[in-house]
Amino acid sequence: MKTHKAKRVEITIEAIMQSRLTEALTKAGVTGFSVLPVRGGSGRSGAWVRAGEIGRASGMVQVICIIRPERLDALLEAAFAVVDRHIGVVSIVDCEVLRAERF
Amino acid sequence: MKTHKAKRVEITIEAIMQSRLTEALTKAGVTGFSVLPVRGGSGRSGAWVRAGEIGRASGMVQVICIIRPERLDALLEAAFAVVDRHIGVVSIVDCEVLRAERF
Amino acid sequence: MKTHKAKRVEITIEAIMQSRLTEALTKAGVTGFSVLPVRGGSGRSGAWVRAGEIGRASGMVQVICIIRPERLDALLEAAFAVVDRHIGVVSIVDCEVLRAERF
Amino acid sequence: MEQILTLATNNLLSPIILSFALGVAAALARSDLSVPEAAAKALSIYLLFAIGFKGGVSVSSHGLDAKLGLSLIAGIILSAALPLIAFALLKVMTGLSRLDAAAVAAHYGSISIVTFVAATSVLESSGITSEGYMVAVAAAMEAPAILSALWLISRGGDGRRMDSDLWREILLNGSIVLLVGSFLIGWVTGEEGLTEISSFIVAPFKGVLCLFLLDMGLVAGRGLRRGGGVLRPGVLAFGVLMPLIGSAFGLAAGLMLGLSMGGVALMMVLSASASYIAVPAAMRVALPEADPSIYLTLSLGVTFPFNLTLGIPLYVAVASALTGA
Amino acid sequence: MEQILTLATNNLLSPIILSFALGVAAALARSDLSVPEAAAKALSIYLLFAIGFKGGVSVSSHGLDAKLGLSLIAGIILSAALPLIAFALLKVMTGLSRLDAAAVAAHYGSISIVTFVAATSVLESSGITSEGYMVAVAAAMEAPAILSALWLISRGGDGRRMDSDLWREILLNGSIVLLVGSFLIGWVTGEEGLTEISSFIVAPFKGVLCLFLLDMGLVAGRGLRRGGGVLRPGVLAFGVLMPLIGSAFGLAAGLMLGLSMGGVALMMVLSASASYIAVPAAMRVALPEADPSIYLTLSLGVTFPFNLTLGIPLYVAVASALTGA
Amino acid sequence: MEQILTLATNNLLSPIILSFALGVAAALARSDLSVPEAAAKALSIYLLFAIGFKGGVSVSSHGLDAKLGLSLIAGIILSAALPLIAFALLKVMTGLSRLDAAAVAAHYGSISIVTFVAATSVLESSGITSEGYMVAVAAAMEAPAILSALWLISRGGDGRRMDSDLWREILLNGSIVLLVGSFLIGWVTGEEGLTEISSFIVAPFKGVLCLFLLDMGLVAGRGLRRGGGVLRPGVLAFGVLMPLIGSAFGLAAGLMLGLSMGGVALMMVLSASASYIAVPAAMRVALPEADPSIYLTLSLGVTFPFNLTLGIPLYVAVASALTGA
Ligand SMILES: Nc1ncnc2c1ncn2[C@@H]1O[C@H](COP(=O)(O)O)[C@@H](O)[C@H]1O
Ligand SMILES: Nc1ncnc2c1ncn2[C@@H]1O[C@H](COP(=O)(O)O)[C@@H](O)[C@H]1O
Ligand SMILES: Nc1ncnc2c1ncn2[C@@H]1O[C@H](COP(=O)(O)O)[C@@H](O)[C@H]1O
Ligand code: NA
Ligand code: NA
Ligand code: NA
Repeated sequence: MKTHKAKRVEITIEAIMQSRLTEALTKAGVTGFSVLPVRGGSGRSGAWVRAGEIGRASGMVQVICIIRPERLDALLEAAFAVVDRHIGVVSIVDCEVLRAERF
Repeated sequence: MKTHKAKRVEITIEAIMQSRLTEALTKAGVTGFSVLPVRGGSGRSGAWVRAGEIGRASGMVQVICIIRPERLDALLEAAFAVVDRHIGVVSIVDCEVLRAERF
Repeated sequence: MKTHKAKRVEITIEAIMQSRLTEALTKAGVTGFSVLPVRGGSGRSGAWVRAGEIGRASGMVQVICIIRPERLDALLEAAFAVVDRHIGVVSIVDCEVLRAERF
Repeated sequence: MEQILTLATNNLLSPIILSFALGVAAALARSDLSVPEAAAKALSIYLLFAIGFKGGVSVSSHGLDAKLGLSLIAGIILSAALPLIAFALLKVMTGLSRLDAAAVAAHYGSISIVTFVAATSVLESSGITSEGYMVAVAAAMEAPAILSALWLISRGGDGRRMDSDLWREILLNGSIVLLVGSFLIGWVTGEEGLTEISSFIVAPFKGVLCLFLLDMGLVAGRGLRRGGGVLRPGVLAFGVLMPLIGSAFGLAAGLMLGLSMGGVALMMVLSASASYIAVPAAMRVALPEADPSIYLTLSLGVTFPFNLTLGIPLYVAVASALTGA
Repeated sequence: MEQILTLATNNLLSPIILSFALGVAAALARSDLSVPEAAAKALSIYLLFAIGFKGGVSVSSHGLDAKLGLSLIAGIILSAALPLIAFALLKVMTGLSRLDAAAVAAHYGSISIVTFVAATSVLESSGITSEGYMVAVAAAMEAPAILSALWLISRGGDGRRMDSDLWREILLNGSIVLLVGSFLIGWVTGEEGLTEISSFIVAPFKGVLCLFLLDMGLVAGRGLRRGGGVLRPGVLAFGVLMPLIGSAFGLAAGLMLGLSMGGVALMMVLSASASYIAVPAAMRVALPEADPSIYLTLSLGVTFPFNLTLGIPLYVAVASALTGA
Repeated sequence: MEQILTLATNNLLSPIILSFALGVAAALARSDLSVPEAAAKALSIYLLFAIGFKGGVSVSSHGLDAKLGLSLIAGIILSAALPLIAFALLKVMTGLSRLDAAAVAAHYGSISIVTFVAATSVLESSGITSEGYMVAVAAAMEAPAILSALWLISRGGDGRRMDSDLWREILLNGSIVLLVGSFLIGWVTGEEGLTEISSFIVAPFKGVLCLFLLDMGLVAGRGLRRGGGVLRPGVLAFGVLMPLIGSAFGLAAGLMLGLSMGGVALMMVLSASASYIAVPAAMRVALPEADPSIYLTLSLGVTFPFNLTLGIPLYVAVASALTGA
């Protein structure tokens, strides 16, 4: 089938920062994203699991955006402004998408 | 280690369509997939979160299939037939896998 | 923005093996990973869903590691030693990351 | 009239309604208060199990009323017929497309089980009894409206297949199965079964309902905040008018069947209420092009609160006036 | 015989069993009814906490019976020995591989705590008391069977290391820790502690058990639908025969220990029941090549329903006949 | 003194504390026992709803005390002032950086609602009543401490903007909204409302608290296992000393306000307790460079258990001695 080049950006960020990130993305013209739960993890700031937690201070989520390649830079700049002082990981992968008109 | 070329297809689709999609994939010869929960997201049809919802009309899931490159087209056609009239996103990434005999 | 080459490794493994895997990864020098829940799936060993389950014998999780390319082999060997006799899937994707000093 | 006002005030100041209001207010104020999805589902399972079980026990105690069969048929007819009226009304009152109008119409033929639960709890507080099999009628009214809506669309030349999967999904919908299943369990085990588990399904029932309505308020408030804009005045007016029309049909059916005062009130409530579980899910599958933010916001954000706050006391008052009880 | 039939009928028509049946039926009919994983786990935590606590309180009230120690030892021996019998039987009755047979055998030495819970609730309904420390015996019987199974495999030349992680995982398994922990808490706080929380752990207990069994029914039904095919007649027969054999050993142990009638019945139930939490998890780690669909379907889809419906009344009747109570 | 010891022993051997201890022990032993996140959140929603509601009902029964306003103001002042003392103390006792010290200080000005809930349950067991509006005071004390901490940092030249989003997040924090909302609902519906739902929010309350504390124990134990190492002796000592200092200020405030003995005790408890929900979340946003393992481990792993086990009985005893009740 006909596919189109795009970028898949995956931002693992503290749950508490999620709304700030998605607002920044929206402002930067990102038209779609999905938020995945993360159960636990480990990094330079230690290990964590969400099980049994009621507070919102611990734990990360994954925000996944698929965008046209030409919009990548705007997205990264917006994301970086939010994650800058925070923990978390931003990764970018080349991908192909169906229905390019949606991005 | 020895790795083998494959494709990673990620289909973000309405939760209510999940079984229809996986059945179509199975019919198209896809031998394995995993379904990831999605907590929320945003797109052309608006923003949503799953928290507190009991109905099955809102919310998406991610179906991830790793397949041999030569099977990609069959998979995409099967997936497209299901998602066609529906919202959601299909993306494809080149990947490498261990234990190629499994795909 | 300035990005750096890295590898995104996604290991879908039985939930019960998660701690063994992450310990092995840590021993192999992997400094960070995230664990995503999986709701259900299907493979050569049959189909499964987590809904309603209280036992720990069924179900998979996804462990995602983003690492520098030069560490890939050590990671794969460590992962393979754990998943070898077990079900599950290991896939590797080329990616770019921000803030390379974190990996 | 005075009775209606008293009932309405009592109702408005009950913990149940106030919990719903708290949820709506918190969502509109963008508080991060939220009930986890798993907890909300667990609460709904509890409520369905309890209400079904108690209905079954009541049938087992009062013997099988000959009217059960007729009431089921009446419910099915109401569910199938109300969407036609709703559709006609929508065409007149609003500028909705055929597709959106049909989707909305389906919701108003079908029922909202929480509205039903809230109504039984109001009846109980007022010491009014009702036919236990009304839960079965509720279950029977879930699906027919969907067929009517699809028929409305196919008449417009836009062929939609009801594939057999969709059929099974609608009829074996989790909430129907649980409601009917626990109704049967209650029926079989009777008062004795109820005694065994009443400190679980009777005593804490209202409190659980409060938390559940808190959650419904949060979801409804969130929907209004996001989707409120899509509702033009005509659509909004429909969301308040249609339950009144529905309740009138329910009233007629209840009186014709000779139901008790509580039974008539519940028949009105069922007819007046709009689905927000079974029908939206079916619409997402069968009419994916219809806009969910219209039907979900209307059903959950307008009609549900209307019925909960003003509708139920009104229907109870009317039923009480007309059954002369 | 008549007593067995009455007990069995009463049992079959209790809300608990009917809830399980509803779950199985819904799953087989492919309804989308499901209990969220988090809710199912929460229910199981509640049940373990409540049953452990009540056992501890009962020990604190009746003083420390000298038989506690002996009962624990008997439980451990039963758990370790039954897999050997099960394994031999499987070799005779079925064509399962050594690995699959050993994995299945481990399940039958270990225990199912829900079966135990259901049995205590049947005993309570019949006004039969039992030794409070039977919960401790249940906990003690969880793990030894796993060792026996691994020993069976290693005898076959196929060396399996029980790494220390696995040891810790099995012995500090969440359900063992919660059961033993709440048993100790109940013991320490006694009747006074029970009074404080009895409206939480006693009153709603049976109702919670209904919802939990609804969920177990859904999971079991789903397992049967998917994995039912792998169960050849021989394996199926084993799933019904082995609990009877196990219960006979439990009976002998209970009588030798001089337990009360309720205690004997519970010892039979423990011996007859098959694990579906601790052992499957251990097997996935230690014997990943064994086929889970065999042991899970057999334990949860065949033996659990058998014990729940027919087994428990039978064991109670036999215990009552032979203890002459 | 003897009274303190008796209270402390009773307290230590209550099911509530023992459940917490079980959780800590299980986590330290690396058991896989865990309460699902959704279940833990559901328990906390229940507790907040119940405690708020009961507080409101109590206000509605005893009339609006003129001291409510003064108590709220006292609470706000305490919450804002205690971080300054905590910060000074941390600078003296520990080698924490300004940032970490300010972050820790914020926690000790704010409050822990579970500590409050546990204290009310100890008071109830001892038949001591207290002002219903103390729940409102608790809510009022959540946020001011955060401002003080940010002010401490900005004084150090390190400018931090409190963006308006953060403001809204803190003030409309889910737990504040639920607590205040259910307080108002209880106030409006009064005893009548309580009667309707007391078998849900009163009867099972302590039992639910047990399960919640089991979960808190698991989380605290896990925190100690992972983060215990970061706590130097000075920091540890602070975690025990600061609650005592806080309670002294709470005592002074309570006596000056002329609160009842129960009210004074609760004011002490609030001042002594350290936040582990609202403040940590705010710190992650506003001071991301501060180390969460310090403030979380200290608040949840040290001060919370200290207050729960020894603090509460001590504060109650002191309040009782000084109010002469
Ligand atoms: N290399 C990585 N791969 C995947 N996830 C990571 C990685 N590094 C960090 N994370 C996630 O981000 C969180 C914070 O990481 P850190 O900032 O390194 O403490 C971790 O707990 C993980 O959930
Ligand atoms: N570009 C995107 N990247 C990631 N997820 C997306 C994207 N667009 C849409 N989605 C997901 O798909 C859902 C439906 O999208 P849409 O059809 O655009 O309304 C959204 O709510 C997201 O969860
Ligand atoms: N090709 C695949 N793509 C994605 N996930 C897979 C794939 N194969 C297997 N899985 C996941 O791994 C589990 C075990 O697979 P298997 O070992 O093939 O039974 C499945 O139930 C899926 O959750
Ligand atoms: Na209706
Ligand atoms: Na057994
Ligand atoms: Na404080």
